[in-house]
Amino acid sequence: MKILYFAWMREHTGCAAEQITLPENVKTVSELASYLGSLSAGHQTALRNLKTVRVAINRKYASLESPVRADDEVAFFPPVTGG
Amino acid sequence: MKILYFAWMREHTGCAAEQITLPENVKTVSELASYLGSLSAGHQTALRNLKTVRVAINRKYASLESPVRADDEVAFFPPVTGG
Amino acid sequence: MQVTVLVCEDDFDVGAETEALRGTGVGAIASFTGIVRDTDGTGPSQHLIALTLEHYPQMTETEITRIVAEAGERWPLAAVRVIHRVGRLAPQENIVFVGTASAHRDAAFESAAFIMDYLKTKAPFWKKEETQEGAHWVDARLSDDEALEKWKRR
Amino acid sequence: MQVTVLVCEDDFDVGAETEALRGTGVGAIASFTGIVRDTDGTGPSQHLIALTLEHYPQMTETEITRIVAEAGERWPLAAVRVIHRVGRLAPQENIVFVGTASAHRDAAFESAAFIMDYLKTKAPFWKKEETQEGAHWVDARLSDDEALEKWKRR
Repeated sequence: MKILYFAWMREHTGCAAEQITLPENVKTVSELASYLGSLSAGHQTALRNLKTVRVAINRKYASLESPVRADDEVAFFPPVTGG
Repeated sequence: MKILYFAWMREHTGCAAEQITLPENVKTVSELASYLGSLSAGHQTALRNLKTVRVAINRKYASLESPVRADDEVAFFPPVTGG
Repeated sequence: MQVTVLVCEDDFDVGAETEALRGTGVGAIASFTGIVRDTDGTGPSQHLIALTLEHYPQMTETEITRIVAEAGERWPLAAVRVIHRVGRLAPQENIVFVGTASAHRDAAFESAAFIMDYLKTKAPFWKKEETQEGAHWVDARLSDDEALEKWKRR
Repeated sequence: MQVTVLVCEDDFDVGAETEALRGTGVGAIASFTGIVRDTDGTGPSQHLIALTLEHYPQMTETEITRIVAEAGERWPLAAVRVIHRVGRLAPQENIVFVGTASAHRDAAFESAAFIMDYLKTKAPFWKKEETQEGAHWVDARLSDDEALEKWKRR
């Protein structure tokens, strides 16, 4: 599974993209975020407040309850500030 | 007094501008319109429906009740359609 | 607030007009360009040959300047440019440009729409349309008068 | 509806973009240009050195195209052009262009404002500001989220 981080979340995790093997017990975005948060102190900081985190699965907005699959591209990012 | 007509009112009166001597009993725009309507059949047609006529005194919007003076420039025109 | 109001026969350059609205603190420029359409709106068969815009010299500039000043009281604007053409115009030609510059987008968008709504109903211009069936003066639209209501409620 | 969506580092030409929106039946073009301001908005002393725009490639185009398609369902639009720059931008540089073309001004104005409001809150771009006191990521503004409410009520 491909994971992407943007803006200050990318700076905390120290990587823009990482390839992970999805653990069997991880079925939703929420569970995925918990798992990723356990990878490093930086990951934990990036994902500590899920209320302010936006998620996209395969480049479409998703929610914490959305199901994830091994071949998904899942992106975590802060609220957007373009325009 | 200088009187101006625009658009289809100008076509009815046959003139864009005319110089008139303000009759003594004419004190308001409404009375002025009645007087001008008596000048020719074309004037009468132009001024027959004052509800759809707009008036400006010295290039500022005025109403039928506005007072008129001998040195005013009074313009009559249909609702505007610019832009 | 820097204000430019022009009523003229010449065409204008939207790029140059927009460029002229830039300045310190300006983060948002909204612009509107009005263009002569090919039909007079009564149906696709009423092909428009040309539009002639008549105006009341002196009063047009005065009235537009007054409208722009009112916009400047309602929104924090850095610059406004309004250009309105007069004379005979063919389909696809520009008629009017309204550009507003502000720190933020709401002020720019709303003031440009406000100026256009007032210009349509207050500035002394009149359109005469030439179609294949003859020439006629354009009737004022009730919807243009109604457009002013939304600004009065504020 | 002709749609052009571009996300790129290069600057754009407002005049050429507006010109490209012309076409048969188009009587109204509304445009918005977003520009890097000199301050970060927290005060006059916070002089901005540069802004860096990061984005999520592929998703930005997809999301903007989706927003434009929704605008096309709400208003009768002939053409829409959206350009959003990414990378490092200095004060006074262009950030974003939104242009809409329609027969009438209401559709053009409202759809351009609609697209900007959604772009601000949905398109995956992030701004990092460099001031003399260092660099920081721009916080999302609650007022941008609130701006969406007016479109939901319709």
